[in-house]
Amino acid sequence: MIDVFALVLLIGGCGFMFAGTVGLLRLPDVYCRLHAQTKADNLGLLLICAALALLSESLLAASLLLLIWLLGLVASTVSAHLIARHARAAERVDRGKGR
Amino acid sequence: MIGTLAVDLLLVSILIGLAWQVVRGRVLFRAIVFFVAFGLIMAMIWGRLGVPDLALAEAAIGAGLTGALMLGAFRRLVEIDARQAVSGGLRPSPRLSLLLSLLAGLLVAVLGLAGLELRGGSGEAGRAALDSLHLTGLGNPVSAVLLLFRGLDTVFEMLVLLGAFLGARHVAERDRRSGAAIASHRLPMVGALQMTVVPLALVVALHLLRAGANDPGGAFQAGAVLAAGGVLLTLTGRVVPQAQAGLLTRFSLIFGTLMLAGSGIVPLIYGGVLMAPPGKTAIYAIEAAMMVSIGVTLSLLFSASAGLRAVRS
Amino acid sequence: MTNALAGVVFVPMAALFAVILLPSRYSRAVAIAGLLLWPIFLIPLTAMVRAEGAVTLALGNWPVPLGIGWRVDGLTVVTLWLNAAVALAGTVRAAGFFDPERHGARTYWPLWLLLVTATNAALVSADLFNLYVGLELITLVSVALIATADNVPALRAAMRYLLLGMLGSLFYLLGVGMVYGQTGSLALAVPAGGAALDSTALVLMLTGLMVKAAVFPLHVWLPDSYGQAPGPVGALLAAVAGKVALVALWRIWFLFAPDDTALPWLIGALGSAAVVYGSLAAMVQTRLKRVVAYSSVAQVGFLLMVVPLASPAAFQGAGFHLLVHGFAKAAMFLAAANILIALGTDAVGRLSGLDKRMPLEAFTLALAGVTLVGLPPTGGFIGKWKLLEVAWQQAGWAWLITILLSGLLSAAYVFRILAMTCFHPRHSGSRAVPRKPPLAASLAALLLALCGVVIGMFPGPVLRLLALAAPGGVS
Amino acid sequence: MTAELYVFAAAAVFGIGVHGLLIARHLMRKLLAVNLMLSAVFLLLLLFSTPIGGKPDPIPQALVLTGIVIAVSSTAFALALMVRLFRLSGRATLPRFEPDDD
Repeated sequence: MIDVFALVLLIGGCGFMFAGTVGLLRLPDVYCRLHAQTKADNLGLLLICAALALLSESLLAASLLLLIWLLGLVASTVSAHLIARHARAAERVDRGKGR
Repeated sequence: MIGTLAVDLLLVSILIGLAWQVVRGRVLFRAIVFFVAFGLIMAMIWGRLGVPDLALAEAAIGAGLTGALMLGAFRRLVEIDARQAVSGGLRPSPRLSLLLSLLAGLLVAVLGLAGLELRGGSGEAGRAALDSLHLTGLGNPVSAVLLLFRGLDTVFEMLVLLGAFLGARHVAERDRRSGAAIASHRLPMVGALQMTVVPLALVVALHLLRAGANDPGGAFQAGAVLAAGGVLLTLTGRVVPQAQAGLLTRFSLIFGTLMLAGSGIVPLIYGGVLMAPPGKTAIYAIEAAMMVSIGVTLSLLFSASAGLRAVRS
Repeated sequence: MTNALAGVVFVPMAALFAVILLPSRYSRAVAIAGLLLWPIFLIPLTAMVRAEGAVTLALGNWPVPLGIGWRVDGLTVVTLWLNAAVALAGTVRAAGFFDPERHGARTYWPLWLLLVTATNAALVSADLFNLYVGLELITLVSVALIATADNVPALRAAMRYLLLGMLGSLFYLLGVGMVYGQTGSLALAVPAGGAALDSTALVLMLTGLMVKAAVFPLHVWLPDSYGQAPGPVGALLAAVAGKVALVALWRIWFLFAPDDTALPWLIGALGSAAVVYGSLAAMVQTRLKRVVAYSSVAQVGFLLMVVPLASPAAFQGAGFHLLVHGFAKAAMFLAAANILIALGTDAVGRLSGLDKRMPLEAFTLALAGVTLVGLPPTGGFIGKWKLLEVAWQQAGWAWLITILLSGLLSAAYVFRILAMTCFHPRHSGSRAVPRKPPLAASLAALLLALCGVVIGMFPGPVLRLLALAAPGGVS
Repeated sequence: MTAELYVFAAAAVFGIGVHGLLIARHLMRKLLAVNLMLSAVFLLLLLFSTPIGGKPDPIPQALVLTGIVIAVSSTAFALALMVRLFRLSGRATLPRFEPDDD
């Protein structure tokens, strides 16, 4: 029963990851790509971590997986923020040049 | 069986594809990023081959720190002269070099297969290491080899790191950058990142250090994680490069080597054996000292400076 | 015995730590103290080797395939003495010019001591992988020391050296991996059971070492590196640190050489080519330091003759030549660097009248030059004579011709310099020496050159030591 | 089977590294290429040893770990050298090798 549930979560996680990657490759500009990448991947990572936590044998392993997800969250949030910030600044510079 | 083969094939093809991108990608910056990805795939391959110690080292040192060092150097080039920094990319029409590299690849393939044929040796030293493991009090044979059986290698490996730092410092010394790093640690998001990641890096490093005695991990991996924290602090301008190093910094550069070599020499005073194995507590102390040295040296290598000073926020 | 051996490696290392920790005004004094202290440990070691032959030690008492072994034989002792002398002379020379408050003193002295430590450690190591780590350290520190010259040609030379050195170690490491796979041991000793080593692994290791030892045609990094390095650095690299890879090559060859291949011929041919190419190139160089650097290419080729001539007597001769050449070459580098600083140039064409302007340097160049050529009574004669004898006995005519050629060609480039410095009518330039080197700096070079001559007059003890160093220990 | 597969992977990466070394002018590219070759050699180093009791031999693991640290040290120093060279000469490339350039 748990196995089936975990499998569903895994497949769902992979689906979100896949969607995020497609978004990264196909969407038109930086902001959209960031949007797709971070949101979809965070969810995908959560589902995969959850699936692995269900399959794991100890509480320690499960909490480590939670930690992994949280770290992923921190990393993607900050990097998305910084990239967006940089893109905005670059835009402003470009506009200032009268482009 | 088919499943693992599929995983192997997938890893290998990604590895080769990334290597190709590192070499042939048009944009230098991207080539570096691809190299980091290459390192991560290498780490997965080490894991796949059943050597988690190397997986950790590759991820932390081979991919993480080498990548950070390369990106840092790249940024410095761009700061000096953005246009020249990326000029002189690839030679055009590399037909001859393709042929040569094909030959080199074939040669290595033949060598590699010959090497596979040759093995079947007993692995005498490896067997001896596993047999003597119980004498050391350690559970991880790789740590035992690094610290005890082949401790002298590790002493000189630490000296290589020190030499690289001294050399880098010497050439960078007359090269004080004009602008300091952007103090991005004042941005709320980056500040929050620091508050989370730096303490966590410390915790992870200590965990790796403690685990190294019996499980995958050890001073090198821990030191690299510690250095990652140092790199983050440097990048965000939380610490700034200094032209002169205080006694504490200089001491931490050699702390690990001093402890490792010192523990090897001290027995001589009592008429003992050179590089005799220390007790388990001493091993932890030595490893901790090595972690500090590795972390400090790698952080300083990244900032290419003699020392670092914290900036009050 | 353990104490003496430990002192050889760990005393320079301790001096290195002290230099890093103490305030920089003590750096020079501590460096000199360390370099005076460690040779003291060489005295009992030498006595022991003379009494007992090769001395071995298993570190940590781990039985050898598991742990790392050290091994000291006559050749090691001789090379260690050479390292002691050249490092000390180089230190005196550097200290004479070095302003301790100058930028870089904080890094120069530690690097210098690191080079001495690494050289000693690599020389006593009897383990293939430990040797790799030692050679990597030597390469890295050598490159760092060359880069201390801090100008574009020096940095380019350093970069080229580093890249090629990394490639060389790649091959060596691959060979070591094969050896371990085959024998399960990394010891630099005949594999248990006497099984022959796979020749692929041997060739890989030799290739790597040939890059590091600058064997023609893998020498391309050498002339620029040695030519651009600061004087003492060039001296130590050319005399000892750069020769460690060659010594390792000898040892590996004599331990693992296959019986019936064309390999010795090939290596001998490379050596002959190096002798001819290096000497000819030395003849046409316009700068003194580069003449000396190209002469190193030729001398490495000459020292390779021991591979095809494989015999204890040839080994003895080559070891002797290594020592004498080290003295002469270091002396020439130091003298050339003194001239460069004093006159602001070391262009060969500007050296006329040097015997009047800088008599000590001119004398040093003459003595060292004659030693390199191999004229009696200098030490250069004895090594060459030994090798000639062996070549004659073995009817190795090709090698005989190479050895003779080596003498003749080196005479050509040495006498070109001497003719310019001593016999060339002084051109209108004044006698003035813009920046006279300190007396200690001149004497350091002269003493090294004298060592090369004196050893030729009293070769007995050294030859006896080297006779104990029968190839790789299998006498 | 797995070992052979990874030997081929190492050979391919090594060949690509050689290719990179030959076609690259920028020193950073050359360093990247050398690092690829080093990775290939490390992989082979482990593959050349015989597993003991089903587990990889610890000795080559330690050797590779040492090798990785040496590689990162050399790379770090080479990068510093490159930056200094760039500062002084304005080029991050080495001129074509000329034996007699002064």
